[in-house]
Amino acid sequence: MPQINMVQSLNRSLDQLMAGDERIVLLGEDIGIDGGVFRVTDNLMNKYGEERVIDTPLNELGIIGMATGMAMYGLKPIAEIQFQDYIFPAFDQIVNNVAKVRYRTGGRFSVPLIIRTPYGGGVKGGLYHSQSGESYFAHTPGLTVVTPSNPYDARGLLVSAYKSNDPVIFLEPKRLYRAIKTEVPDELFEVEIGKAAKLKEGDDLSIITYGSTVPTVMNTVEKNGVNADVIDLRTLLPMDVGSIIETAEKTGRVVIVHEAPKTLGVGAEVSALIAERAIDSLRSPIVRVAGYDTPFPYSHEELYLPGEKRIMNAVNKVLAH
Amino acid sequence: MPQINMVQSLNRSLDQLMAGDERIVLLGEDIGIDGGVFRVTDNLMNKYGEERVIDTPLNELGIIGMATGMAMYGLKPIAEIQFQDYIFPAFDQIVNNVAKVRYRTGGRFSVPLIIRTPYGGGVKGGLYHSQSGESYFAHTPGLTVVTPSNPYDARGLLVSAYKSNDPVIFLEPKRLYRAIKTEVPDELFEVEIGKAAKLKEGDDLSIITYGSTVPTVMNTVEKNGVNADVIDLRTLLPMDVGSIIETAEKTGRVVIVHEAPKTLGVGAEVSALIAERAIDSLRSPIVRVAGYDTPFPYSHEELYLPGEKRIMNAVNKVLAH
Amino acid sequence: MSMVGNLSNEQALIAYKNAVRARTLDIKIINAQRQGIIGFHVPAQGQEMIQIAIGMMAEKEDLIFSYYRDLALYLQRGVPVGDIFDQMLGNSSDLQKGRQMPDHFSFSEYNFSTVQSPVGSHIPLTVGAAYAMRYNKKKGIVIVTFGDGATSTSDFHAALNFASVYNLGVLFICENNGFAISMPVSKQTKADIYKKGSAYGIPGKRVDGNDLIASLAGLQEAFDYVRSGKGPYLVEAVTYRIGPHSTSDDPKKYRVDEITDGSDKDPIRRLENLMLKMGVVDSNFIQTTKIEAKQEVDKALDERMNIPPTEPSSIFDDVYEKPTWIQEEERRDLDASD
Amino acid sequence: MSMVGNLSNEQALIAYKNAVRARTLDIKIINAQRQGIIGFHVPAQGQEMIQIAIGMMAEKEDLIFSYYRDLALYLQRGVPVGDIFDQMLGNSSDLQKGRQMPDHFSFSEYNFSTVQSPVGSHIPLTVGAAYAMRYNKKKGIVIVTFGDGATSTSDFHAALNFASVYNLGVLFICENNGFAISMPVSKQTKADIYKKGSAYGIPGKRVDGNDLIASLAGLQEAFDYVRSGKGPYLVEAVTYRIGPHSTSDDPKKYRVDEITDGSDKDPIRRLENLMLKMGVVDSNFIQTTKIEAKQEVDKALDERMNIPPTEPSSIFDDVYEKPTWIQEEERRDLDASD
Ligand SMILES: Cc1ncc(C[n+]2csc(CCOP(=O)(O)OP(=O)(O)O)c2C)c(N)n1
Ligand SMILES: Cc1ncc(C[n+]2csc(CCOP(=O)(O)OP(=O)(O)O)c2C)c(N)n1
Ligand SMILES: [Mg+2]
Ligand SMILES: [Mg+2]
Repeated sequence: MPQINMVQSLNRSLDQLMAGDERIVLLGEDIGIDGGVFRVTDNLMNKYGEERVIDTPLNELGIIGMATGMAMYGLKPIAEIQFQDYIFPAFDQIVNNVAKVRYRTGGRFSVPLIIRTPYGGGVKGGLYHSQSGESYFAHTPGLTVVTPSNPYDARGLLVSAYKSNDPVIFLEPKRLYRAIKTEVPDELFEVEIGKAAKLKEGDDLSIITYGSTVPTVMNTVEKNGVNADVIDLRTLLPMDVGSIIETAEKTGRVVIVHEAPKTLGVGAEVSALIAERAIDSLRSPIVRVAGYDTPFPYSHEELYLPGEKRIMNAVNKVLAH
Repeated sequence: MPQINMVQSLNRSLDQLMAGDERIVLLGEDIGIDGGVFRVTDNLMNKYGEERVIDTPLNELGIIGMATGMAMYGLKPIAEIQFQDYIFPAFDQIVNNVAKVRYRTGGRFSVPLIIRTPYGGGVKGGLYHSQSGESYFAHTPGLTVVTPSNPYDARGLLVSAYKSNDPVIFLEPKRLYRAIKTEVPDELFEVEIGKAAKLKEGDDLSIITYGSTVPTVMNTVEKNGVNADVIDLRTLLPMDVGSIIETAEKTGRVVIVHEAPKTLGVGAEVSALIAERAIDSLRSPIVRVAGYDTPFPYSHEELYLPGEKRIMNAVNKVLAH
Repeated sequence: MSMVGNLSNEQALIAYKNAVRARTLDIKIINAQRQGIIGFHVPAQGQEMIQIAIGMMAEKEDLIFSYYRDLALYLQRGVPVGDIFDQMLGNSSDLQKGRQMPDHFSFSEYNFSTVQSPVGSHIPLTVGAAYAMRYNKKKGIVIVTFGDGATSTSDFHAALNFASVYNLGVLFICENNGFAISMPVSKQTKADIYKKGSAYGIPGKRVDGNDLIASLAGLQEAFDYVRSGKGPYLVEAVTYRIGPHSTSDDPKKYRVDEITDGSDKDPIRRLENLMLKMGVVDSNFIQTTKIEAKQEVDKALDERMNIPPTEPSSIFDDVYEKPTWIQEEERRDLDASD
Repeated sequence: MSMVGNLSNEQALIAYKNAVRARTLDIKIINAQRQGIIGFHVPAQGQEMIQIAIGMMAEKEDLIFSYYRDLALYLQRGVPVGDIFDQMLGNSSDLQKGRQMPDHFSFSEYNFSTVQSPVGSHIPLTVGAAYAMRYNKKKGIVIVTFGDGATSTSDFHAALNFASVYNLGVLFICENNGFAISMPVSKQTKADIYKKGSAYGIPGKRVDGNDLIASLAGLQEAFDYVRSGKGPYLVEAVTYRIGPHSTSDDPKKYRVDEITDGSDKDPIRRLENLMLKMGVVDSNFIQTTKIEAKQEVDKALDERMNIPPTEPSSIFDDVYEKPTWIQEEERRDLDASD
């Protein structure tokens, strides 16, 4: 099997899904002739034509509104928002229509829509090309929120999102787009939504993370010989509460790592789930290592992002407790 | 002192603040001649004229964008969003401009803006007149988020929000608008932002809540003779971590009550703060009693809202542990 | 035989009957609201004629995205009064399972879409629906109604631009009833609404929405244009909201009523007078129509009021196709609190 | 003496010099970006003339909301090249403390507002700024620039409507450079941009933004209109983006360049040729101007490159006027991780 990166994995998966299902249409800014600013949709307009790969005017509300109408009336749209930072003009459509159409119609309508969008820092993008807004979506019932941390999961989660009849927010950690190559089978396969992955077994503590910070965590534990359970959540709504509680009960010590601001970041929910269900197993504080509670700065982004030092400080803190 | 309700308290406070500061302008839909659909701005257009009380076209992005420009250039705008459910069209302005202008300009500009908006259920308003979206704002650094639970705090917090040079999201629990009357001094006074209130001293457990569920909690503990510390957070960003930890350490048992959906509701952050800082004091799980993770239903809203039964189940659970 | 132009006497009679039924229903709902039987209502009084006209012009296969104030349109398109009451009561026969406030329907059997409260946010959906219809080579166009206030929303702007860029078959119809709650249209915009399409290369037309004949004539051109594949079209139907914005509103605070129920300017009265003058109906017929309408709505509400409410635990359904563990757990929590 | 119309020779010389400085600076930045000295750039090449014209027409007290591609406008309004470099390097002399990507300035000393990345989202702010100026009886108007793509945003729509409803002194100027990244304007909208104001009752005008004389003439009418208190006005300046959207973009994928740096259609070259023809300058002057510009920007970058970066812990400042306990605690966490 050849090794491919996440962009190639997504591109190939979109290509195969489109080949197999005429209902799939892509829409977004610069996704056509330009192939997307990160090249995830490269060459797909050439292959499937302008009717199925739709370059849109510059209005995210329009993109999501149009995609919602398509999804309600028989198509399977996959919308791209060029950067997650630019999804907010469509926030009303997402929160008030996409997430609520099935509910408000008593199931008469559904919105089987995938919204793909790159998120996170590490590309020197400053305030508006670096945000990690997953909490905004994971707090919204009706949405499903997933984020792959590697090319394999990118493919598997995209296929699962495609099979879902509910709207899926598909968050792509942009700094991992080309950072890692792995073997990815060329047949379509699924990575189940709602299931975390255990990336490493360990006894001393549990590190729970997802998306862009997964490689940082893995490198840190390997380099420092940390004997940790490492969990990659993969789905942020609904979270795999079983895996979270299992590892917390096993090790009794939990560190949560993510890039979004700490306050009400996804780590808050992970922590609260544990504090609600596994309190008697806890032998130390639950520590969150997260993006700082500031807008994402242009200078010093390497300090903003949770790195080895900060993760090890947390590991040592919970181990020493 | 006469007893007044929250609408009267807000109306009177706005009136007095406007009388004392010409920089204050109000803007929003139907706030002028109509006095606001909840009458919070009643009679103010009559008194201060159309230049200071501005009826706007139907576009929340426009309201917040305009208010932001006003705030950056010397005015003190107080914008009303008719229902918090309708704030999302302005979400990009709030997250990407209002919250970030000070930061991105290195402090060269600021946005001293108050955004008032009624939130929460209990008025048979269904999906789109009942939402409690505080988490969306409390996860956004740069914003300050407050919510009063009574006419006194409504006045004090409004005055503090007025004195702040940062943007404040001022969430008004609509079902408490006219439900409670209390004595409120007619001089302007402040309720400090970032400070919780302890509404009741107790030893067996702590109940932490805010806004619309405060009276429910108080009634429940009184009726059932629960020996609880009761904390009204009042500010949701930045939260009063000192008060939270103090009560958690004192009682060792915590129940959090709010109306927003549980997953990533403000309760998640409260729980995570405790699990991070007071783990050794905890003698039972931290239990959240919250709105369910569904859109807000029209039928059975009384079941959706956290009520006495559910609060007592949680109380009994943590006490029995 | 025809009353005026292409309008046959038979069509005119049906239109008139439906307008009367809609008005009667509206009044019935308001009374039921006052009695606490129904929670809320957004009256459609005054706007019946343009709504009836749309219903007459639309084909079965045309997809309609209506808004919350389109009662006459539903009736003209065949929706039974009972189904409307079920929704307004939120009972267990409500097709939407009691999830939404009154007036927020989703009568998909009659090729209506779904009504939401955030003003204007259905408009961009029409672009996608029209795209899907063309993509799947389905017959029909998409029709969307909305108020004058909605033309200020971002959704309106995005939708008109996208519909134009992709040359889609969407007929945008603004029911300009003069007010967005308390805001007169003169404070909503300084432009004529029907000209707003010019920002997108979309033609527009203003019609007298209080006159059935004028509405039909004006709509004809718009429907022809859109049906022929030329792209989207914007109609401004000038009408008037008789009465309050909703049962929570008191219009006395902000306006003097210009048209009142049953007055000479009332659009239903105008049609009535025309039909009388042309001898298409007599006062006996009018009398009977009104009585029958009253009987119909009285009977329907009586029937529907007795239908039990939805199951409490059903509030956890339809968040997703299948509830996640979160909804399942919360359902158990609810059961434990019963 | 005057070159054409009201344009004096002296003004023309300054305009030409600033255009050359802007072009030279732009090229310098791109080279610095290739060498890893500067992180990113959005070139303004090709758009200098309309920007210079705006700078010439604007009074000091006029407030300008520029966008990320307005390099020549800053220079014409007096911003020193060094300050621009400080921002682009994000060093400790950067007035914004290194918080934003290159090209996102806030030169308030020169009465500029603040630049953000989300396209169009500065436009509604102009409404509030203009309102505040009128409210406080300040002199001056508000000028806002943005691209053709920005006219599709919801922000554009809201801003034009609000500005019109309150009859505010906002001059909206679209720098239509033909593309929004890869999207040609023909796919962005089917209407002429300068006509988009008609949806709001706002007059509009198209000017040749690649020609200084035409730009000045066209802008005159617009400025006069707005200054006289008649309300907002929309200008579409037709220009052309020479080169890529940004240093991350490869335009070969989606277009054939129609105007290139230094070619006969290059707007700076056009001015140069005109001035030569009219004898206002000779080739010697042109030579010297270019050399001086090169020297200026080379020297400025050399100087500014040596300025140390901002303090790491400063990333916690300016979230609020005073950091909350959260930022203070996180600042200690950062120190502990150093
Ligand atoms: C986005 C949004 N903002 C505010 C409201 C509150 N609201 C409900 S109806 C309405 C006025 C709508 O006026 P118009 O579009 O003219 O329709 P009409 O009610 O007159 O038929 C307003 C402001 C809302 N529902 N949605
Ligand atoms: C809301 C938003 N969506 C998408 C983007 C990504 N983006 C940056 S610039 C740009 C094109 C802007 O085109 P135009 O307005 O014509 O200005 P130009 O860059 O051509 O000067 C896009 C899509 C963004 N910055 N903001
Ligand atoms: Mg109206
Ligand atoms: Mg452009």
